[in-house]
Amino acid sequence: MTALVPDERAATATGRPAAGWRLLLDSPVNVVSAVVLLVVLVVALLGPTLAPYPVNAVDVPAALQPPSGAHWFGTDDLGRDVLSRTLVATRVSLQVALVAVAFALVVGVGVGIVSGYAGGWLDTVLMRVVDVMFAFPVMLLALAIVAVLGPGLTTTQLAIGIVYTPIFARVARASALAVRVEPYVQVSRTMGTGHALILRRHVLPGIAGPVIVQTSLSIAFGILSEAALSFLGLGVQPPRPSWGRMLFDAQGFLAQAWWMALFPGLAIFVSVLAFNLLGDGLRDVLDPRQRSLLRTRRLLREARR
Amino acid sequence: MSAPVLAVQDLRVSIGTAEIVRGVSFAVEPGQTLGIVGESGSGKSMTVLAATGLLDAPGAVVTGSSVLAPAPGAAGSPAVAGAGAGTTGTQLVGASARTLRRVHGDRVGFVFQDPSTSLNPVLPLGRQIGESLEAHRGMTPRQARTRALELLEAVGIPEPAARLDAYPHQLSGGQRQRVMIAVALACDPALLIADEPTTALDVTTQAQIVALVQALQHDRGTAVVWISHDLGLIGQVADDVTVLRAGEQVESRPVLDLVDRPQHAYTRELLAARPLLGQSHPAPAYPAAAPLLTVEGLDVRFPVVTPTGRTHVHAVDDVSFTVRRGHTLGVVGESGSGKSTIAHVLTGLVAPRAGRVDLDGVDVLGQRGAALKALRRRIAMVFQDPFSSLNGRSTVGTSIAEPLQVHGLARGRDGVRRRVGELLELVDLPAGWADRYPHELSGGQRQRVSIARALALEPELVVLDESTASLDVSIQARVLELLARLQAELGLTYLFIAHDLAVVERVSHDVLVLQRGRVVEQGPARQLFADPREPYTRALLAAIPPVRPRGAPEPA
Amino acid sequence: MTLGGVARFLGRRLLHSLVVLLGVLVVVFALVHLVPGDPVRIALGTRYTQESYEALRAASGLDRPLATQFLSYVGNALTGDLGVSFRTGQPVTLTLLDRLPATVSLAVVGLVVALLVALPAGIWSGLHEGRVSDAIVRVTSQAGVSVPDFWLGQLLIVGVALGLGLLPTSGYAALSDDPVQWGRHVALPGLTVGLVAAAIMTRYIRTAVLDVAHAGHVRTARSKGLPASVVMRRHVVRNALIPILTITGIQLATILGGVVVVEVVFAWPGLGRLTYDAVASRDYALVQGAVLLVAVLFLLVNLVVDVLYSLVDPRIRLS
Amino acid sequence: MRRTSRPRALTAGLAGITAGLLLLTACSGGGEAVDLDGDTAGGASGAAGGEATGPVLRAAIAGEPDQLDPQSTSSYFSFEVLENVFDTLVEPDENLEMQPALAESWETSEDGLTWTFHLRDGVTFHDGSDFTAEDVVYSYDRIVDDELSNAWKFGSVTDVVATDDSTVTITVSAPTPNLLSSLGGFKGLAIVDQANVESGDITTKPIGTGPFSLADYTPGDSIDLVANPDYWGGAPEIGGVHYTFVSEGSTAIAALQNGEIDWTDSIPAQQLETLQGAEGVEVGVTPSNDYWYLALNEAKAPWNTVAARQAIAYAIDRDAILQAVSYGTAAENQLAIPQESVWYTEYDTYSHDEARAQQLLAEAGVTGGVSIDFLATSDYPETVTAAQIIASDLEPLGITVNIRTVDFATWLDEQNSGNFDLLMMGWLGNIDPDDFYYSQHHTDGGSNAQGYSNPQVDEWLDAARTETDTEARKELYAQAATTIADEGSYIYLYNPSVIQAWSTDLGGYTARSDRAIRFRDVTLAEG
Repeated sequence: MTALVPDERAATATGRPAAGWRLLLDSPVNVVSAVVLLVVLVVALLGPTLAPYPVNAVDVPAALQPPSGAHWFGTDDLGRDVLSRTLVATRVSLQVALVAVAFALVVGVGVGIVSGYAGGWLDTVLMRVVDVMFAFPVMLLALAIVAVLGPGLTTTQLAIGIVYTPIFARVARASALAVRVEPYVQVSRTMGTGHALILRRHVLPGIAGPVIVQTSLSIAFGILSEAALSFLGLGVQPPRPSWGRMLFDAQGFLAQAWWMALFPGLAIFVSVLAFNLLGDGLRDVLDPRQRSLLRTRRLLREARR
Repeated sequence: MSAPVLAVQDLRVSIGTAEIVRGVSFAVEPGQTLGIVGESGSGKSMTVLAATGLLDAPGAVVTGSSVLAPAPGAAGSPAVAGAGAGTTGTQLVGASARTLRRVHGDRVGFVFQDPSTSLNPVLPLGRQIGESLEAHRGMTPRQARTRALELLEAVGIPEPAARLDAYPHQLSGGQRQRVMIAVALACDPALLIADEPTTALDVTTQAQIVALVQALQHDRGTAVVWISHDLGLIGQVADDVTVLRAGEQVESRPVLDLVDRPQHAYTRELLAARPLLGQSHPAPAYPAAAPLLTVEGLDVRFPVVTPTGRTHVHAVDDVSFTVRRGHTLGVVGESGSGKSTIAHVLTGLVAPRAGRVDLDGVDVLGQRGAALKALRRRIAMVFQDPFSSLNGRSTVGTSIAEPLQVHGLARGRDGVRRRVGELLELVDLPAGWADRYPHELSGGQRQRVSIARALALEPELVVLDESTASLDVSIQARVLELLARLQAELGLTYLFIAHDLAVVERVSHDVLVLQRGRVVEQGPARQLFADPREPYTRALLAAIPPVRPRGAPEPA
Repeated sequence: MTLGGVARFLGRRLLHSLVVLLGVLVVVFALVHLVPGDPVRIALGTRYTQESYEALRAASGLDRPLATQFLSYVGNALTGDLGVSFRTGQPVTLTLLDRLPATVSLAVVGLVVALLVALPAGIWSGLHEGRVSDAIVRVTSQAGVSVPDFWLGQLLIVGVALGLGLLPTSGYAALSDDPVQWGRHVALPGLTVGLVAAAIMTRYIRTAVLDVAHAGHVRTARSKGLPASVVMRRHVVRNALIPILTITGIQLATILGGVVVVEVVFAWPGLGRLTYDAVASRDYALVQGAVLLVAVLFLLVNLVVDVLYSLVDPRIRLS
Repeated sequence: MRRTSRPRALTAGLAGITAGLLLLTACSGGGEAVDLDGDTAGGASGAAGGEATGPVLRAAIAGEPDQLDPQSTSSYFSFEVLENVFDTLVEPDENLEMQPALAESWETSEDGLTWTFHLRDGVTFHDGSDFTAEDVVYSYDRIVDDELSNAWKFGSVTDVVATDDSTVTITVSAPTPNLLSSLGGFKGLAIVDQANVESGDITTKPIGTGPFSLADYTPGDSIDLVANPDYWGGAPEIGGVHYTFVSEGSTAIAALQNGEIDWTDSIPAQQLETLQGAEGVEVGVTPSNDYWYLALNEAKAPWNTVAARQAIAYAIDRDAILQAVSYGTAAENQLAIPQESVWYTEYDTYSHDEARAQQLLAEAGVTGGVSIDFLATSDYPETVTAAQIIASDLEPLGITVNIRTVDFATWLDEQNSGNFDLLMMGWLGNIDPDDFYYSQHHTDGGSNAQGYSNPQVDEWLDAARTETDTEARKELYAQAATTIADEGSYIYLYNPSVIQAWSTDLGGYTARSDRAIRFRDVTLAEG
């Protein structure tokens, strides 16, 4: 097999190349999304204390008031402060997304690695199961699961978790397959290194990049799915505030109270966008081809300075 | 000395602060071939692409001058200030996209390295050839099609009429490169740029392409700039040679002067490092050594899944050979000959359909469990690509230490560190580099780490699968010396797999020639190289560029 | 044009789809049987006697072993009989087919809107990588992906329908009956579905075009001095069409499944809303039927994409 | 919950709950489903009607009927249509007094055990067949034998006999002053045509004796009625009615304002004031005789004590609930029967008094830290809204309310199995005081899910059932009602209003408190 001439890759003999995270913060977009994410996380943690009004305090005479000095986001049909409820809802929306994605990550990546690394009939069987799961559109499958197990927080987490498992399985399998054929893994096998060590030292770090990117994107879509399920009245149940549920309640008041719909939707949009942008940023840093591109751009910028 | 087709003066290319090309000048006359040779990272491709205005690297700044001679009898092309004496050619450096478009394809043709990606997979070949004719010669599609047919014939494509409507995936690598040449020469350009055109091809196909280009050049008087890393090939095709190193022009001389009286030390080193047939042989090994490895009737078949169904590839077909302890068996063959598959069977990566493999009395294929693990210690393997045979995320020390941990060959953390240090020094690398990461080392240094890792197993047999093929000629020479020293000191037995016969001759005591999975010929290296019995072996040997350029007579 | 190549390719894809369909049937069948509590009792609500309980249980065959139930379910499903809705007493298949035109028309309108936006934007930004216009397209498409479609629907209702009073806030008119009214009613939901889908597709199309633009044969095309438009049209876009085709197929299938929330916001009487109401009223036969129908549509769309794929890509047509 | 066979009355009673409850569909769009076009098997050409002659009234209702068989459907949307297609023996007028309909006159025997109805002659079904006493017997026997949702109304009926073609005698086991309101209260006991039932066409092509006959029914899209020229009460003025299903309030309002429809009741309370000012539109808001209540599960401590229940009654902020749920359109009422009814009794003991509530809780031995499982249902958004208000009202008393929102079928299961602490629901379609109180508060009343038992109240209710003198009967119900409210068996909240709006071109139409939608006497000016 004639060898291709190694392309003009100058072996940089001195110093480690710019570390991943420094490259990440190069682009302003990533910085902004990281800051927004930080804010969202802080609000999720300290939500209740930040809220100017008690979340479930009903004050019907003060219902449906537009945004004002007292109520920055106005009040809803029961007179509750929309700003406070949006802040407190951050926690539940994030919690559902994180738990669901964690479930999908563990199960999905487990399945993906086993079928990608082991291969053979196990791979075909697992992948057929994944294909079946993919045949069901995300929303409908989640709906069906919630219908069977009843609405509520735990079932929503489980439904979203189940629905996102196949995506992780495919990402993990694809990268595991790619890593398995890498010479440095084959050398380990020829040296008699056990599967456990190969998986731990070579396969897992090898698939870390794509899986991290997928995690960030899935959290974004997890938030969207929770909001959608709650919007359909099947996710988080009242009086516990959740963005989706607030939009569901706002549906009847679109004519009179636009603010009931605008602000919770905005909160969903901002947090989902932040996770999406970070996902993209991570992809650029973790994908070798993109990383060298970023490094040359960094060189160019230093040249111009 | 007629007027040059392309005259390049003090060409410089820089990206940001890094200056890739540092002042290169050359010229090429009609009917002449200029060879540009340099190792990886020398900037040879970038130089030519910058000179012809095809460079699209982001942020690249090109300075200097590159003037292309006007077409004979063409209307006065824009007068170029400061061009060569009296010539009114086209200045390509800094030219507008429109000017470059008028010149590309019409006055300058290009052939690139990788035939599998250079042609549009969804466009019939006839259209791809005819395109530049329609753009530059204003031909109608029908006229362009007939011209394309003639071109296909000219480049030696079998039944050209049927091939007009075929697609690239229906041709072999060599045929695709021939179509590339047809594309480049469609408008009968004055200059042909060939950027490593044969590097991706087998030796025999490479020879045919070289012959084709020379014939076409002879008929059409085209000037050719041939870029390659292979000094031997350049010696065969070029009239004049420019040697580049790290973007600098080291030497530019007619080819014979260069080979016989190299001025620059680097050129001398390149020439010396070139493995040439009949020049060097391995140190003699103990002739009566007992056979270490015996392989009988080895047969391997691979299932291949294509979009349209499953087919089988018969990779190894009834191969038998033996390797004596302390000796090196060279395994030679073109791509697809099954030489790597044999290596994978020996190291347990692939399970054969049939055949027996015996390592000093142990049945290699029959072992299970602990015995299998012990066997793995006795056969080590070094892969081809230095960049992917080391895990980028682990330090050099960790990689070398892995076999030590797996087989418990060193006690405790410092025991391992000490052993790793010893192994690094064994392959002429400083022990301190154990904490470095692979991307901090050059290709040659990484290959030495791979060898150190293989030696950590204290193996008896080392399988080297194209281990030096990816290295530059100079570095390859030093690694081969290291292997020879290790064989002498440690009495190692090598199975050396390669496609470069000169390299095989230099290291092998015995040689095995493979073609499409079957053994063509096998025997002591000296006798096989001196008097090859099989026609295929003879063809392989003939395809290697001669030591002396164009068979010129020996200097006085 | 060897038919052999295409036939084998499609044969394999068809077999694959059938295996997946069987899997889908198993999952859908299991759905009902996972219901906590007894589906019969839930079906009857509370006004029943012991005798009518037993009668319905026998009639619906719930007392037979699971395997036979599954086989009869599959048998019936293949003949188009998906059982009877507990709530309305109507055959499920009828109700589903009743609602199919609304969802399909909304999905198609959504896809058309998506293509009209995503194709030019995706291709343009793919061809002008790194430029300002590319950055703008990337950020807006990124934003589009992050917008919850039901929220976008509500904003459109507040802004366009209520604010400008241009279009109806909800409701439906069948295309066959009254095209003008259909057009007015499908505008806002179609836009909602289309814009979100456009954002997703723009990103994929941009990557597809980028990958092709960096391919070797594009450099060859440029080396022939061809006009930029020819290089773009014949060498970049034409190759990018194949991945774009796949993206469009997947997106149509995703829209079909994902319109639930948009249909709820606009009271659009499609499959999504039907499923939502069925879930809200525990009408399991209907939920089962709807999920199965959409999954089958999903597979059909993928199969059609494969057929187009084999026609467009010579590497399959002539392998 | 294992089902054991129970006396017919109780089983019938159970059926009653569903009928009663399901009729109540809050007009703010409960579980509605707008369907779409597509001519399916259901589409039928009108049996008797052809093209409507004269103007067609376009009415938009909030949801699609699940089926058109009056005796087995329990969806209010169905009755909005069937009101104009079928007749009952007798029917209520504007102030819910029973007037002759298919029965021209009737008399009861001395002992009140036999009722003889003299039927109107010359009445024909829409398919031309004659209406006879046999049809009445068939209709009622079908309800009882098939155990349809209104079978419980025949609880005290022992026999229904057609003595001759135009006379029907009904014998009862005990005097039942509310027999007339049971037989004619709503079209659930309509007189149907045997052939139409047995052919199964009744669910999609019903045939009645009413002012309009069914012309066309395209599921998911619309239902068309056409005037019945030979109607016994005189042919209707208008040519026909075109029902469409519009669940989205803002769409219905917009359609009414720009003249696309003539009448609608799909109006969310919060969008009412946008209509009030609009020109060319008339709004009808009349209190209905439905009522909404809270009930505490007396099987669970501390709610088995009166003091604890009264504490809750004082703790809740009725005005807030009323405003949030009905935007001021409902009438507050601490008893069940609305002011407009002749059986109304004045009662306003409770008020929003946190201190009193605290004191009563202490009296009941509740030291705080109590949690309440509030059973709400997503099918009726009022329950979810009120629950959140009550949760915030009870919090200062140290009571945490966990709101459980389930679909209606599960809600019924949970209620009947006593799996709740506090629930909110509404009753509808009650005309006679016995409908309001007996089944809900009598110790062995079929709908006594809260487990209230007071022998004195039982005595009053049993006596009132057979008391023929109206004044005495009124007195008995007043005593029973006030005791029920005092002891907190139900904490009554309000009577919701019927909210409808129609174009000024529509004449002679009034919104009725029993929610019946009658178009037979209306006129429609050519728009």
